Amino acid sequence: MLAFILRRMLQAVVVMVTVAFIAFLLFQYVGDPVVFLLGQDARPEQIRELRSALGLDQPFFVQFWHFLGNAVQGEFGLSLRQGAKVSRLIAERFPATLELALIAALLALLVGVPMGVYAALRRGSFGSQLFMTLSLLGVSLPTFLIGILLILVFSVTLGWFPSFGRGQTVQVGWWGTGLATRDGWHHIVLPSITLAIFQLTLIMRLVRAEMLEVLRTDYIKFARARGLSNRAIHFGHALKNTMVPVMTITGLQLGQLIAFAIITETVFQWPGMGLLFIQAVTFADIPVMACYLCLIALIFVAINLVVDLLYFVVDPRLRVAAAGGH
Amino acid sequence: QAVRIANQGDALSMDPHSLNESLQLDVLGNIYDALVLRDKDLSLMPGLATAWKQTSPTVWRFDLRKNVQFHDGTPFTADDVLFSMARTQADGSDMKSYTNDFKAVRKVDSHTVEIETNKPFPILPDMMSRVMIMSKKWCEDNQATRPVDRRKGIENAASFRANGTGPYRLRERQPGVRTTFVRNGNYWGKVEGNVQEVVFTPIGNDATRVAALLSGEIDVMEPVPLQDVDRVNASPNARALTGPELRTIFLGMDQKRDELLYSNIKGKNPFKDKRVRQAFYQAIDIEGIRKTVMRGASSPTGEMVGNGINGFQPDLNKRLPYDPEGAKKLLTEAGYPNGFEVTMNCPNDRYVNDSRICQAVAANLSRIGVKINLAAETKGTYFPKILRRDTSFYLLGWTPSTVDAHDPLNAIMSCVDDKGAGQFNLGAYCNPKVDELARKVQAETDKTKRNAMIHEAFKIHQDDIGHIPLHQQALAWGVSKRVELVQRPDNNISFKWIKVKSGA
Amino acid sequence: MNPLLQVQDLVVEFPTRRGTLRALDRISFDIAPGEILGVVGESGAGKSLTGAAIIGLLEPPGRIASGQVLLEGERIDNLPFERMRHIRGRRIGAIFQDPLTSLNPLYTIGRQLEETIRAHLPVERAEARRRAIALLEETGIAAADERIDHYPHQFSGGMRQRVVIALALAAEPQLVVADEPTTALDVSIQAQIIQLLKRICRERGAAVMLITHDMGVIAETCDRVAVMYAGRLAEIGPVHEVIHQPAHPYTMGLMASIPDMEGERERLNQIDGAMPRLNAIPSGCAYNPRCPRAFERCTHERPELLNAGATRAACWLHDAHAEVPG
Amino acid sequence: MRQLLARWLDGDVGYSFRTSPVAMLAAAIAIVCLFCAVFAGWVAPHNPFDLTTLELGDARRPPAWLAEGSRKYLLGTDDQGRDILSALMYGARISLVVGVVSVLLSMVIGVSLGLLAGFRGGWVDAFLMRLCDVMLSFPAILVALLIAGVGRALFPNAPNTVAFGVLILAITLAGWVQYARTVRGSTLVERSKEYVQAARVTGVAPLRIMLRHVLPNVLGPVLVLATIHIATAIITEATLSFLGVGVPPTSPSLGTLIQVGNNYLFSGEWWITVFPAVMLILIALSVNLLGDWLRDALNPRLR
Amino acid sequence: MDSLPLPSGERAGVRGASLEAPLVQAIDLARTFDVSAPWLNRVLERKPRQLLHAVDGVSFAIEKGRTLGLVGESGCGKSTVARLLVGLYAPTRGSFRFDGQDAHAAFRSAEGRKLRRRIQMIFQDPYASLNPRWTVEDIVGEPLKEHGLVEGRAALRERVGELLSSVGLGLQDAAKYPHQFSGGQRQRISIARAIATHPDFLVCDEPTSALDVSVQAQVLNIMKDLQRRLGLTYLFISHNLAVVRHVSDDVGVMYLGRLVEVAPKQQLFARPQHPYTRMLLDAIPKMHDTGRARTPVQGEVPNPLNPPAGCAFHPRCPHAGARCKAERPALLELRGVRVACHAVEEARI
Ligand SMILES: Nc1ncnc2c1ncn2[C@@H]1O[C@H](COP(=O)(O)OP(=O)(O)OP(=O)(O)O)[C@@H](O)[C@H]1O
Ligand SMILES: Nc1ncnc2c1ncn2[C@@H]1O[C@H](COP(=O)(O)OP(=O)(O)OP(=O)(O)O)[C@@H](O)[C@H]1O
Ligand SMILES: [Mg+2]
Ligand SMILES: [Mg+2]
Repeated sequence: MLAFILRRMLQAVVVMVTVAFIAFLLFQYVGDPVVFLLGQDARPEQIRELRSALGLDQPFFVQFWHFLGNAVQGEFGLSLRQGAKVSRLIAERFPATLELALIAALLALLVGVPMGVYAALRRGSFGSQLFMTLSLLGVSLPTFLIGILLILVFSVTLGWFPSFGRGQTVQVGWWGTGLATRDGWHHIVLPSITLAIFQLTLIMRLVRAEMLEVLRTDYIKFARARGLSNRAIHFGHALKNTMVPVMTITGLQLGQLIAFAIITETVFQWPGMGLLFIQAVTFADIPVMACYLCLIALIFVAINLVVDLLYFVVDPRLRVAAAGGH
Repeated sequence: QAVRIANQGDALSMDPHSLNESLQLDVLGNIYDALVLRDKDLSLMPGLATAWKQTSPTVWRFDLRKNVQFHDGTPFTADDVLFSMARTQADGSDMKSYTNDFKAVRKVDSHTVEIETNKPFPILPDMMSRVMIMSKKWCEDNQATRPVDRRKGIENAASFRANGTGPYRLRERQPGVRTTFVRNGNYWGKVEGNVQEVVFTPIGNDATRVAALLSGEIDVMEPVPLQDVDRVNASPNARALTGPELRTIFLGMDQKRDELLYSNIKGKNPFKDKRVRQAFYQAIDIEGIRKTVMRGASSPTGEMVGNGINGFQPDLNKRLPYDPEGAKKLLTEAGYPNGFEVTMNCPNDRYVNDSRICQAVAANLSRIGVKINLAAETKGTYFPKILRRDTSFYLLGWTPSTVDAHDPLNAIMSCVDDKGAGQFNLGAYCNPKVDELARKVQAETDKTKRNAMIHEAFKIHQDDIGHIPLHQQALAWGVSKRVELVQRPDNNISFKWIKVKSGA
Repeated sequence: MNPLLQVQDLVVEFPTRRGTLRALDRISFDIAPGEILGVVGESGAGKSLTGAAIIGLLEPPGRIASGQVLLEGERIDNLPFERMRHIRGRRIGAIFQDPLTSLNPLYTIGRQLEETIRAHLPVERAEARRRAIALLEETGIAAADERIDHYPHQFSGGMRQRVVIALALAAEPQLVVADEPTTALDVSIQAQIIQLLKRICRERGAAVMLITHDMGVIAETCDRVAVMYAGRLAEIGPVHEVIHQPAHPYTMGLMASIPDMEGERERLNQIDGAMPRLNAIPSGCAYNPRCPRAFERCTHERPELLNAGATRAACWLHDAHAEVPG
Repeated sequence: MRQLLARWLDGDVGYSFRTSPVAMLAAAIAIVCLFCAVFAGWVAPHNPFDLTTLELGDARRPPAWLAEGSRKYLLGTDDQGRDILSALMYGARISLVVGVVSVLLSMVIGVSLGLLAGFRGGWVDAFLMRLCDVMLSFPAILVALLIAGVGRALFPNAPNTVAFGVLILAITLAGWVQYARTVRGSTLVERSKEYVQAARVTGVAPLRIMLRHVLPNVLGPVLVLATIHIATAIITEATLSFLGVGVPPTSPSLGTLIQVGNNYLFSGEWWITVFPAVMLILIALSVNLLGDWLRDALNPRLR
Repeated sequence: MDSLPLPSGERAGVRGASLEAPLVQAIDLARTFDVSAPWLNRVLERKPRQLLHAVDGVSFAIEKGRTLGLVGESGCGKSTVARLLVGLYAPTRGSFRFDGQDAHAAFRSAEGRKLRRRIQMIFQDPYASLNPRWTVEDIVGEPLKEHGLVEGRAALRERVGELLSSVGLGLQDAAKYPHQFSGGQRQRISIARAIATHPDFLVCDEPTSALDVSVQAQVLNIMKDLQRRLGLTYLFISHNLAVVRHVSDDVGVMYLGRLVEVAPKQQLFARPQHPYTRMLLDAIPKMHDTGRARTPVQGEVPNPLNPPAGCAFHPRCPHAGARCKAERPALLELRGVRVACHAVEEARI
């Protein structure tokens, strides 16, 4: 177990360094921050000066090395545009994104799994056909359009939900949570639905497919032969086995959720990391982009680790394998 | 009375010297005062200075206002002015250009300062309206004597907190999320409005911003996308406030290179030929653009500065007629009977409907046989590229930050040198006569003489068709019906002029 | 004695796109309490289907088209799910072929046992567990009180098959349908399983329907044997007679093709040709194209089960009322 | 050809196609969309990409059946005076090209790497799988965003063709991982099957075994993935347009049309966005339904 | 290691004097699998490397035209031997000489293709050993094409037709896919594929265990016919002793990676020497006395990762003595057969 975690950590480090490297490589091309930093009347020598002061004139590998060295200490420098510590900016925004992603993930799971189960158990029924078809809308409409439509209907026309922002937040330590107040919950409804719809569809279809597979297995047939009730078979046996593969995908999707939050955050002016990132892209704010990407990679790696550990909880076969057996 | 304001962007820092950007300076203008302020009609009015005059061609003297306190209670004195002027020259300051030409700033007494410049500097008071005065003591106490220097990676208290003399104090600051202001009870001046608290929120997405206004979540927002003006006006609780803006949108053409980049014409540069430039000019259906692309919210212009700028010449504000036939003929005369192909660079998120204007222009030009490859991109990549002058044909918008004609004369119409002249003259239009006049304008202190010189320079540029001016875009603010405010053509929202109707 | 199970004219059909396939065609037999009935026949003859039809677990689109299944005289083939559920496991236990896949890998065998016991008998958890341990011991699993908390993958194939048997016997059914319970196993494990089944039968008086390919096992275990061919019953009778004096030509061929341990033959006897596919069953006796002794009547008239010495065979050779050609 | 079709319709897959009205409907929609897209040049009443034909005066006309609509523009016009109907057809072409090409590319890359990883095992496998991890930790939209940005910076002035290339590359890079993982998994299973060993015993070269034996047997899940991926690729393209890095505005894809139209939702000019959205939904829906059907049809256990 | 290379004169299963070397000769063949936990686990959990000796020094020889049967419990290494012989695994120790040359060296060299042509294998599973997406013609034709044995499509078809008819199928089956055949037919297709290249040596790994008796009889008959006609040499693996008895000339009994007894089949079945062989024979269900209980092999199967010291069978052996626990018996020529047992050697049984 320890070895397993250690190995994952090692892999994580490799993955993150690579991510940082690629990210850094890409940044060379996304725009020139100096142009944004200096005002309209900057003279060429000013530009040169700033460039060298920021270390942008050094060879790529030297820059990368510096970046790595600092990143290891959690130091990503100052945002070129906002002049504030990147780590602080991200820390301020991180709770917003994470809360949004978590609520969306919960929504996707809590709605997607039962719907998938229903569609599998009632395969071919009208209700399940309807679910399956309607759910396709979720994957065929761009997120931004869904967001705007939700705003149009629920904020502008009906006035039920606010159209932007996080509402009131409460500070719990460094974590600013919107989930402690009614207002915060009120604000998270539309964005989380927008963000969840795509994943919900995916999870629902996945659960259905897996469930159908599992329902055909011998142990389900045997469970029937033992005279277990349908409830015990479907929810005790089938569902648990379904969740094993579903977990992997859900884990990966959670990572995607955080990334997809960029669009939801843009539409709903949700003050999360995605919004920060997309602004940073517009202004070639390299430190912010780098920190964001590294964080995303970290989250991804962490989620993967958690999923793997969950596997251990769910699937006893793996416990032995990891304990060194075969 | 509280009012909630949304803008598409946010002030990036609370430090008035860290970024020379109009939104930033406008927002901070509510907290900080400059020596000179601008009134509702953009005319200068006393700020922290009660009076100013030129004591010699290179010296200006400012009498400072007495009994003014910073928000933290420290009194305002000449030392603060000296300190602030010096701070604008420190590393990390983005305001250097305003004070670059200063030779010395001298304290005459505790409430009088003198500024000596290298050359005669007639528009110094205009410049001073952008330079905000900070408290020397507060900055020293907070280790903020310089603006934040990003290179060192050290943050600076002044980026997050503020201590000015202005009509509002900063209460809470969450970058990119919300900034809250409260009324400064000790303000030295008169506050016409009745707003006690202002919540300023950036909302980047147009549709969301409109939705927030329509659903009553915000009271004032800027800008209203042109296509939504009608919708806002139709709503029961909001209206759109429109007016001309000082920004002039124009097209530039590369007139320097011997061979045009990104074109199918090899070995020569068609834009060097005035007839080609004129053909382009006359091929553009500016009325069509005004009606459809701008939904009527633009004023076509023939001049590189808008009405409201010092030096605007009403008689020159006439466009060449829209005349595709004539344009075609000009093109044929110039030797391009079948037109030619060229890439046009265009931002897609900087000006009002920018990429759509470009598309319309491209469509117009295709009528005279010119095939435009449109490269529309986000400002993040657009500006670095065109500032490298890596372009043949581009669209740009310009607001003279000093509200004076000298600014575009120098930045856009002068030949390019390495001292900042012609810095945004990206097509390198060059006419020594204009340069000559621009230099004279800068030093001339006599209003009428100066105006005549500006007229002459503009005329030359116009006759050369150095650039193709398109229009002045319109401001469009969305305002709740319970709010009344003053719309200044420079897009400044001053909290002190906002009135909220009671009972609403 | 009254038969425990009666299968009467059972017909199972699969509607497919090329017409309806008759997989079981008027099968009739019965099993007495305490009796072990062996079922043999070529692969695809319908052995497993018969078992599945008895416990009501035909996989759709398969369905019982006509005929009936009676348990102690009570009809069970048309019971609603809930009532059938109480028969499965409680009165009819089932053992499927593959011990590796019949157990849900995610639950301990103890849980699966307890669940089955409690689904049928009104006992407390502790009592169920006690019984589960006893059952495991009965099936010959050493240290049962410890191993009960192990997961299926921690058992060897033979032990797993024993667990499956324990599960099938958990609620003390009167009838056990065992579908190839030893195919995947080694001879020595096979011997253990067969002994176990026999003991259960002897001690509890349960009846067993044992489906297998292995004639050795049949010979060793069963009281009576049913031989199936192409969805029909070819012959049924006491084990010794079926093996040594088969009456149906197919049975004869089958028995002859077994390589035996005593004699020395250069070539095995084989039945030429292959069993017909279900969609092309010849008219008359299904075996007639391969039958060395087929005559004219066999090609157009289907034989019913006829008394043939000690056994009953579906072959016109044994039609007492008709003359049989030389 | 007709024979082939007849044979196919008679086969198992064909039969399940003939008996599934959903699949047939989906196929019909897909064919219509495909037809419009491929033959846009002939079918479309206008050429929306030809700037000379645009009339600014005709901008933002509602569909023909509404009060201010014009017969000339059946589904109305957008803010540039482009005929929506024609733009739909041309846009579908772009979207389909972007979708299909990027899916094909991801498929080729993913399948080859997955095969290689699964078949070779060892460090090749370990390396490729780590690579997948890296790619996965750049969520698709970020990869696309960065690549699109980089592409633009590298080739700033060859907008149309290169912008497409960049877009396709971006979606491809984000997409291949799924294929690689799926194929690797199935390859591991197939590799140990006896028919592969039989080929090895026969002396067939590993590359041939990989391509001729293993590949056809791992393609099933890939096809299903691909049908769904086409829809997601089209939407990714739309999303990138929303973020400002999509295809050039003068030759709008469905995504660009939706994104542009998005701005006109509040002002009541719904048709600019609704028709492209409906078209996109139709394409995605039909492709997905076909994918679903194919998955079931290819599964022998469901027959 | 203690297993002996074959003494040159006396070879197991060699009856009568034959001067030339046998066609197939396995000399101390061994194959070890590294099944250790990954390096990091081993370091952290202080676990040693774990090696699984799947085949641990096996020597036998098969004369041309004869059949050696190989029996033994599940997991004793029969399939591994088969895979070693066809070159799917490389041996960790020992060598396999085929027709006088070192086969594994040849597999690696340019000669490999020729050798591959001569050594073929029939796999256990008639479902898995045929590519489901290929027609029978492609499947059977592949080795022909691969070794360039026929020129042109027509010749190929003709040859495939011949091959199919030699296993009792017809050319009309050539265009079908494997799933359209019954298990026995599929197994025949794989036989046709295996004999396509005119091999000299066929390794059959449980070729009939998935089939029922009547189909099994068909397949076994075809194999025998082929052997008679083409002079094929077989290694025949099965755990069905009756089948082995039917097809083999000699029989080897394996236990935990080693041969414990090799004998001509009459002798082995009539007078089994090794205690394991005896128990195995006792465990066979006998068809002819119905209702008789048989005696299963006692005790649990040992863990191959951690085999008992000395004779691997001693924990289950009724005759085990002190020497059996300490010393590994070598495969010796005793009482006219080759057997590895101290008790037999000491004539205790
Ligand atoms: N879902 C199905 N659709 C069509 N035919 C089916 C289906 N399931 C089974 N069959 C057919 O029913 C027949 C009987 O199958 P069954 O599984 O009972 O055979 P079996 O005697 O148990 O064979 P084996 O010894 O191989 O297990 C077979 O011919 C098979 O092809
Ligand atoms: N590739 C491998 N990696 C690790 N261990 C292996 C491998 N192949 C076989 N083994 C192990 O080697 C031993 C012998 O396996 P082998 O397949 O040769 O047995 P077998 O006698 O053929 O058994 P069966 O009768 O079940 O087919 C087993 O313990 C098996 O787990
Ligand atoms: Mg069966
Ligand atoms: Mg084996």
